[in-house]
Amino acid sequence: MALDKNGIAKRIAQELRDGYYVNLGIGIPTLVANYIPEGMDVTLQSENGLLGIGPFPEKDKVDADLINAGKQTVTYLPGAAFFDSAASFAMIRGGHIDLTVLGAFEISEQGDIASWKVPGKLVKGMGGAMDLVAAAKNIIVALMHTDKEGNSKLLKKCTLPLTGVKCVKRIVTDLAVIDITPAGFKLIERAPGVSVEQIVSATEAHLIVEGDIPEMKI
Amino acid sequence: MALDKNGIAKRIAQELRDGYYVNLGIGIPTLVANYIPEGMDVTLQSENGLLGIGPFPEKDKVDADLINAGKQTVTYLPGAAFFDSAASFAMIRGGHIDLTVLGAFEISEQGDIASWKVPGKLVKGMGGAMDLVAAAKNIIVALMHTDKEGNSKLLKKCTLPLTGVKCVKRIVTDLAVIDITPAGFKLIERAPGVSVEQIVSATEAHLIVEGDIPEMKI
Amino acid sequence: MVLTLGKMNKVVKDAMEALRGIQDGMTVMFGGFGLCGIPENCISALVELGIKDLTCISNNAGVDEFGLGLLLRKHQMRKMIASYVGENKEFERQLLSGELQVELIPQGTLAERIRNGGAGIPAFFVPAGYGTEVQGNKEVREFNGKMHVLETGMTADFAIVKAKYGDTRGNLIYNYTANNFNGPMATAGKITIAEVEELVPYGELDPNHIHTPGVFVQRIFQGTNYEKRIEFTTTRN
Amino acid sequence: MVLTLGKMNKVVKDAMEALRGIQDGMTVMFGGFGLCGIPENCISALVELGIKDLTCISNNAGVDEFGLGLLLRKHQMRKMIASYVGENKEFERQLLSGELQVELIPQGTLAERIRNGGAGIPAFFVPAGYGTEVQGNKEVREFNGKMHVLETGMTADFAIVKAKYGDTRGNLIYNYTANNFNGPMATAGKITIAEVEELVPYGELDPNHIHTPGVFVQRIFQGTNYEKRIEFTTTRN
Repeated sequence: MALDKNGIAKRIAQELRDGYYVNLGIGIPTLVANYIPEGMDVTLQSENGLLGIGPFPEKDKVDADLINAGKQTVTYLPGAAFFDSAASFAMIRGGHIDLTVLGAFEISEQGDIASWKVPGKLVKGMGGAMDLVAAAKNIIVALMHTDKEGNSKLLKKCTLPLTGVKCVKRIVTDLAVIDITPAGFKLIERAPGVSVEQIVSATEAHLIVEGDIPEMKI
Repeated sequence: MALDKNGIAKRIAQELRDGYYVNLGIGIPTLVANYIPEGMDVTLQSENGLLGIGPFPEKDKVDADLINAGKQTVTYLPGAAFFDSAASFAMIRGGHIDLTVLGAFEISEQGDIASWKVPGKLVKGMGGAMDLVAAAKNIIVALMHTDKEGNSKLLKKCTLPLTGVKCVKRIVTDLAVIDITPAGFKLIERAPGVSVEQIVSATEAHLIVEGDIPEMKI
Repeated sequence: MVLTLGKMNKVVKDAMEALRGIQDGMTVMFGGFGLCGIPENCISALVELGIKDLTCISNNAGVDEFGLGLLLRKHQMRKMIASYVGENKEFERQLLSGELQVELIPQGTLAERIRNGGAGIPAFFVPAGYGTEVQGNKEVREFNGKMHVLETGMTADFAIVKAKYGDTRGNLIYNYTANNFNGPMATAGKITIAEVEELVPYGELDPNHIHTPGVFVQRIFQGTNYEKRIEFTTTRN
Repeated sequence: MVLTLGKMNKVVKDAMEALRGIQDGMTVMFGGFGLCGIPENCISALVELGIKDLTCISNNAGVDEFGLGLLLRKHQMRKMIASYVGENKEFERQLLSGELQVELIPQGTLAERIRNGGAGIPAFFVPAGYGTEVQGNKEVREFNGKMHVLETGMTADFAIVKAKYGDTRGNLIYNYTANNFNGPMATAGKITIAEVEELVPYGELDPNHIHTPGVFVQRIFQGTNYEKRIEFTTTRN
C-alpha cells in the first residue's frame, strides 16, 4: 500500500545519522522531525537563523520573536544558537549542513529539481530552496510519486522552471525509495505491498531495477 | 620651525569632526588620539576588532584579551563593541569609517602611497594598510617631509612598492599640510615659521602654491 | 538617561523624525522575516507620510493588514525585491494588474548581496540559481568542479531595522530569530534607522554581545506599541 | 557535567586527542591576532607531535619563543600565509635562508577569504591590493568607478581556534579582541578544533550570545595552563 505523508516522513527519518545537522523544508519534510529515532542526536537548522529547533511551544510560551522558516512559532533546545540570515546561509552554502530534506513538483533523472514555480499560477518565490539545493552535501526529496491525475513527477526532464540542477541524491515517494545515479533513477526500496511494476508504471523516466528490491521497513 | 611628531599629530587632530569613526595607524597616527579636541566625540576603531578604544589600562587592569592593532594593551570605552576580523574589515571596506590616518614612506602627486615594503630590507607585511587605503572615504597621511638624507618623500612617482593607488586625500608633514588634487600636490598650510620656499624645495614633485599660504594654528 | 553629548548621540524622537529626508522613488530595506522582527513603527510612519514609488527590499512582503502589506494597501510600492511573497492577497492583485513589479531572489543570495553591499564587496560568486531562471544573463564560472553565478552587492537609500535592545550610540542586540535580515541590512543603508524595544544609555550593553556595532546606525529611537503579530501560531497540542 | 550522549558531544580530552589525524604537509589555520587569542594548547601539542611541512595560515607568525614561533623553531613550517610577520627573528632567518616560504595577504582580504571559504563563496571582488604587488595576475574589474581584484575563498585541513567559553556541542563565545581571526577560521576548517578556557554543558550559554554556532566545530576541549602572553604591555603612566 502506498505510504501517506507520515509514512514518507518516517522512511526519510531512517536516513538520519547521529550527529547530523539537518534542514527540513515545509510540508512533508517538517514531519520528519516527529520520527527522529530515539537516542539519536540530530540538530535541526532553520534558515531564518536558528540551529537547534525545539518542539512547538506551550500555549503560554508563544514568542513572536521565535519562529521557524515556515513562520510557525517554535521553541529552541538547550545548546541552540541564533544568528542572522547572512550567517545562516553562509552555514548552508559552506556545506556545514549534513542533510536537506525538501519537497518538489518534479524531479528529473539527472537530479534536477523543480519546486518553486508553476507558469500561469501565482509565483510566491523560491525562498531559501535554491540556496539549499545548490549547496547541501546531501539532498533528499520527499514527494508523491504522481500528481492527482496520475501523471508521474519523476521525469526524463523537468517541465517546470528549475530550482536546481543535478543536485538531488535520493527521492522518497509514497511508492518507493529511488536514488539518482549517473545512469538515472535507480529503485532502492518498495513501499510495503507495492510492486516493482506499479513503481515502474508510475515513473515516466527509465527506472533501473537490479535484483530483488526489498520492501521498506517502516 | 618644522613640527615634531606630536606637532603633526596635533595638526591632524584638527581634521577630526564630531561623530567621526576613525582608524589610526601605528606611529605618528596613534599620537592623534592624545589631541582629540575637548568635547568632541570621536570613536576610534582598531582593525583587530574593537570600536571604541579607550586609554591604556591601569597597571592592574592589563588584559591579554584586550589589545589594539599595534598589539598594545588597551581599554575600551562605554558604548564599545567587539567583533571578528572579517566583520572589522567589512566595516572598513564598506566605507563605514570616516577617516583613516596612517604613515607612509612615500606619496605621489597622484595620491599613490608606498608604506609597507623596502626592497632589500626584510618585509614584515602590509597588515591592514592595503585594505584601509583602498576603502576609507578619507585618508590622511602623516609623515616627515624628507628622509634623514633630505630626500623628499613627496614624489612625482613612488619608487617603492605601492600600498594603494590614487587614494590619499591629504598629507600632514613636519613642514606643511598638502592636499592631493587632480592637478597634483597643493600647498594648504605651512608649519609655523616655515617658508613656502623651504616646502617647495623639500618637495620633489611640483607643488601648487596659490595665493597666501597661512601658517598652521597649533 | 545619560545621552552622548555630540553627534555620536544618534537618538531621534520617533519614526517620523527618523525618516527625515526620505523621498518618493527611494530604495528602502526593511528587516524582518515574515512578521518577525519588522520595524513596525517606521512602516506606520511611512504610511502616514504617504511616500510613494518605493523600491522595497525585504525577505517577504508582509500580510494584507500588517507589515509591508500596509504600504501595499496604500499603493506606495513600485517594486518589491524579496525571496518569498506569499500570504498577501493585495500583493497578488497589484502584481497581476501590473501596478507592482517584483524581483525574486534566492533567500541566501539576497542575504549575502545585502551583507556584501554593506561590506564593500561589489560582486561575488554563489552556486545558488545556476541553471535556473535566476541565472538569467549573469556571468557564470566553474570553481572546484561546480558552476557558480556572479551576484552583486546591494545597498539602499534607507535601511530600516528593528532590534530588541539598542543604545544611544546605535549598538544593537537582536532577540532570537528576530535577527534575520536586520543584521545584514543594518550595514547596507546609506542611512540606517534602528527602532528598538528598549533604548538604553551607551555603556549598558555588554560590548561582547553587540550584534550590530553602532557605526552602522545613523538614527535610533525607542519604538512604541509593538504589536508583534504572529503569522502562524503553532503550539504543543 | 552533563554531556551530550551521541555524536553531538564533541568533547575530546586534550589537544593531543583533538589533533588526531593531522599529518605532515597539511594546511592549518590558527586563530589569533599577535599573541591574543591563540590556541596555545594545540600549538604545544603540534610541537610535541613533530608534524612537519605545515602550511600555516595565521594573521601573524608569533614571536621567537611563543605562539607560532614555537613551530618555527622546530622547523615544522614549510609555508606561512599571513598579513604581518614582524616580531620574529627566527622567522626572518628561515625566510632569508629559503627554508620557509611566505605569502603576504592584506589583512582584510585574508579575513574575508577565510570567511568566504567557510561560507561557500569561491571568489569575490575587493578593492584592496589593486595596483600593487598583491594584484599580481589576478583578474581585475571596475565596479562603481573603482577597480577591484578577484580574490578566492580559503579553507584548511584543520582550523584551530581558541575561545573563552565553549559548550559540549561546540558553541563558542570569544572575549574582547580575542575574537579576531578565530571567528572566521572556525567556519573554514575541514576539521575545526576549538580549545576553550571554560567548557560548560550545552544549554548554559545564552543562544543569543553565541559567536560561533556549534555546527562549525568538530572537536572541543578545555585547555590548561594558559599563559596568555602579552606582546606589548602598555599602561597609563
